[in-house]
Amino acid sequence: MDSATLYVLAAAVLFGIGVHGLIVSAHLMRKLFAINIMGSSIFILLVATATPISGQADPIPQALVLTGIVIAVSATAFGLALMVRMSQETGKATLAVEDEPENDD
Amino acid sequence: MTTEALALIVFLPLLAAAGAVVLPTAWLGLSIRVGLMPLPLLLLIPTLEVLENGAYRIALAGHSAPLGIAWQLDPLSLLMLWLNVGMTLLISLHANCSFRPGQPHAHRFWPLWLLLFAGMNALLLSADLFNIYVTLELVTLTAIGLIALEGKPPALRAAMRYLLLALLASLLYLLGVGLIYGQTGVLDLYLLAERLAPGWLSVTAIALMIVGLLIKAAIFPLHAWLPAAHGNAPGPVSAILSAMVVKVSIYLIWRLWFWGVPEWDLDRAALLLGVLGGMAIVYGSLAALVQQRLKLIIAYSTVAQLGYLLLLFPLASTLAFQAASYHLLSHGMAKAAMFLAAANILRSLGTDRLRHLAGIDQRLPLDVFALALGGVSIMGLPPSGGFLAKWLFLEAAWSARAWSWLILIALGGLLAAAYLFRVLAVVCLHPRRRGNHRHLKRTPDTASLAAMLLAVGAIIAGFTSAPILDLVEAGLPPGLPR
Amino acid sequence: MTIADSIALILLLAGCAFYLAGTIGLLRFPDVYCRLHALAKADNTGLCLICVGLAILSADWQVAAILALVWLVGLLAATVSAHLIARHAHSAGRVPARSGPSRR
Amino acid sequence: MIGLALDLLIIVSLIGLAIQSINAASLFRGILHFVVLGLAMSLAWARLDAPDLAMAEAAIGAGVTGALMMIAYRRLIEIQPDQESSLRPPPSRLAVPIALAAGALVGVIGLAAIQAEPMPALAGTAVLENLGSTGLGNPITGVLLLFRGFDTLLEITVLLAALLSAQAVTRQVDLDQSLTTQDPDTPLVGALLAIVVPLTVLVSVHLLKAGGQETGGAFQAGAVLAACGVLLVLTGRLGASRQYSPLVNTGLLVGLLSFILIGLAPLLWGQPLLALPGLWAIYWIESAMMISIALTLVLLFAGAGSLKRRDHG
Repeated sequence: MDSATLYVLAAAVLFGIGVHGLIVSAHLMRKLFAINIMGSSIFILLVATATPISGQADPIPQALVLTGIVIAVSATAFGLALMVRMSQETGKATLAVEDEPENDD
Repeated sequence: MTTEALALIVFLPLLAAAGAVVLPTAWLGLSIRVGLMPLPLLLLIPTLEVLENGAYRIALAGHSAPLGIAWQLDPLSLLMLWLNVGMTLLISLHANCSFRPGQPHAHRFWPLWLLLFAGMNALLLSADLFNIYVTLELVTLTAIGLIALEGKPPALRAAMRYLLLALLASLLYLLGVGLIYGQTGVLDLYLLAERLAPGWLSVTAIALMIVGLLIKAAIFPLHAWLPAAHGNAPGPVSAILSAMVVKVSIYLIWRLWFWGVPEWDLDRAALLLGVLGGMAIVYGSLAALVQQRLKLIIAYSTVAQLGYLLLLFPLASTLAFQAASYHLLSHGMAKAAMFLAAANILRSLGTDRLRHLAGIDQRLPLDVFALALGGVSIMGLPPSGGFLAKWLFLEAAWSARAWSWLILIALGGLLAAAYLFRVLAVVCLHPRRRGNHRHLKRTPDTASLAAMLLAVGAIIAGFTSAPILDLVEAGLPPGLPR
Repeated sequence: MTIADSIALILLLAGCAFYLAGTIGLLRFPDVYCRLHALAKADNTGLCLICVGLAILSADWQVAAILALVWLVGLLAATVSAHLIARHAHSAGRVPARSGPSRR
Repeated sequence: MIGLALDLLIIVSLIGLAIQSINAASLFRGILHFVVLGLAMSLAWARLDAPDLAMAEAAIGAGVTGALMMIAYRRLIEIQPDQESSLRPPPSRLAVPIALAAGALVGVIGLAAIQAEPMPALAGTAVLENLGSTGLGNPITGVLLLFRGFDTLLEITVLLAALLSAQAVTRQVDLDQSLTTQDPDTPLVGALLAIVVPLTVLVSVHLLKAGGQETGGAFQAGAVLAACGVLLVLTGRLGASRQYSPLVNTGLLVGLLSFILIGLAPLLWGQPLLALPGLWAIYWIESAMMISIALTLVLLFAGAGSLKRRDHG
């Protein structure tokens, strides 16, 4: 088994952990962890499955992942700000279903 | 000339957004004007080019496709660009009332608004799958920021839910892009057709991208985030979200489907998407029928109307393509008009609960009229753009002998009529109509005017269809049956 | 394996042992002061040993200089942060544990 | 063999840290595990022959994200000290099967992608072939600035959009609250800053310059510089401010503006859009982006629209 395969399997496990965390976590910060973990797993997958070009790593997937990392951080930063504001307004940092009558004004 | 014009169409709003951030507040109005006003004029140049010579392609930085990123403007993207520019301008007219420079949220609103606008233009021009991912993120983040802008708890919750789902969707899309790069070695959408063979891996890649886009487009059963987000956002934001932002995701699915992999045999997948569309129509309409708030009714109506855009996949003909494009256009205008009118009503009344709306037609006649005109187009009553779109859909279903779709389209129109007449009945025919609403706040005239202009546009679209339908026909994907 | 290599190896292993000790201390010690003590001292010694080991392995003055810089910066950061944490704990009224089970 | 063992070690810690960051007993521990997860990710990138990603992950993924999460956590516990008690997540019987299915899907896709007939990576090959003529040594910098520069331009726009959106939802009243503790300053902090600040600036400039030829670039450099800014905020040298500051706002946008203007300029003399005129343009844009990225990240951390200097002893 080579290391690319190992990392692909790791990506699979991480993705599963992320999905699980996204479903079961109530706290929004943990949901953000989960999304970030899923993102990382996909980044690993993209780099690990890239075909080397005559012995050199393919720069395209790495450049894409670099862009992806920055975008993930941007979205996370905004998500955190949103979470803090929600917590200020409602006292809770969750998306609990019960306190959300949809017809609320 | 065309290259310069397209460059400005993307970069002028970006520069204006930068100006709105960096310049003192006194200059905000100028930034907004610079970023928005010249756009229709600029768009004329590429329009002439496309009408004359067909699709126009630019290799950015001079590096052609496998190496660099390309912009491609064809009749369909041209139509979408016009729609985006036109509606953003009209809605900005309305936004200039609620977010006039100097008012509390104005300096937060306009930079995001301009960035959203620039992001949409870049998205519509881009021919590169990864570049599209970046533009999608730009559009999503600005859209969510705009939803949460006023900081009301329901809007914050809706924004958060939207953000989480949108991030999930982006990841699925990105995974698909990565797999496609592994399969083909290219990222250009228009190079896929010849390079992507239909193995299970490439099918999975396309499927992942489509699922991601379906989440962003809020297609049933992935719609859960939309009503709360669109129903609680500030008025102009709801309008642009429903009119354009969700639709570009479906536009991208069309691109992938008919331009990216036109050779694939996708009948069953097309049927599945069509069924999803049908379920969206029925579910969205029924849900709209039981809502108690005007903006939520309109938001659920968006869920329903988005379903029509998926009927293109099973019908897959020239007529269906014209129908879907025309539906996109007329629904955009009608829905924007309705959201703006609802925003005006909400603003002057303080609530948009249905039971408080009785008799509002006497106090806010212009807004109620815009609401009604938009409703006429959504229901598909003649003469309106919506009528024409539904008629074309029916014709497409008829000539394909697709009776079940035919029935569905007719049923959708009836349901739309049901939920919209419910609103109009409360507003105009309610017995408690006199003596209410002493304390109305005045709506600014331009705010009503913007709603009215969009509503009239949706009606006029019923008369001036020929050039637009010709444009769509000129931009049909290769190999589509009549 | 040359003598230099074996010395480097021994240094690296010793560095790892110090890190292990520091980490065990972090996990097992009863209060914040003891934990800081374990981290700040053991880990910095470990870092020093590993830097020296790597410098010997690289046999290059430039690399050795950079490694020395790494150690110095690490030392500085650890000193100040340990000081600040201890100070904060002290002003927050944390009393050093005399004995008994760990408190949180 | 040792390599494989190292990979296994990294992977096991990745998985363990991921589980812990989501399931740790307290949210604070979750954050710590998440930060360490970022560091483990950066080791993984190094093993996957992606040094640029390793550095970006360590600086941006672990460093900046960690700082942002810590500060968000602090703001949360100021509102509600007990962040976990009210949260008994409803037990979901579907969670485990869904997670297993999703993980399995990703695994199967990944394995299939590895085993698939290697296709010629046209774009990547083209990058490596064209790199020689540009004067750059690092293909990733080539992709990010020259060949796919528009992606990068939009990427810093996304970062800006995130900042603007975050500012839009940040409540304005509590800006003046200090992020620093009320403790009087200790002499050690000043001494640390006197050494660390110049050193960090030096490192980020080095990273920026190195990016042309080897590992490094504007994003890594910007993140390192941002760390310096975060330190200044935490030690009370820089404070959040509501006052409009032309200097801060210009710094915030200098990267995007430089990129757009230098990208539009070639149109004037008939060159393609975004065709950067020479290496100086790359270094200029990267330097400007570094400043903008650093400022954006510091402002995100401070949760403020602007910054001001503060006297501190």
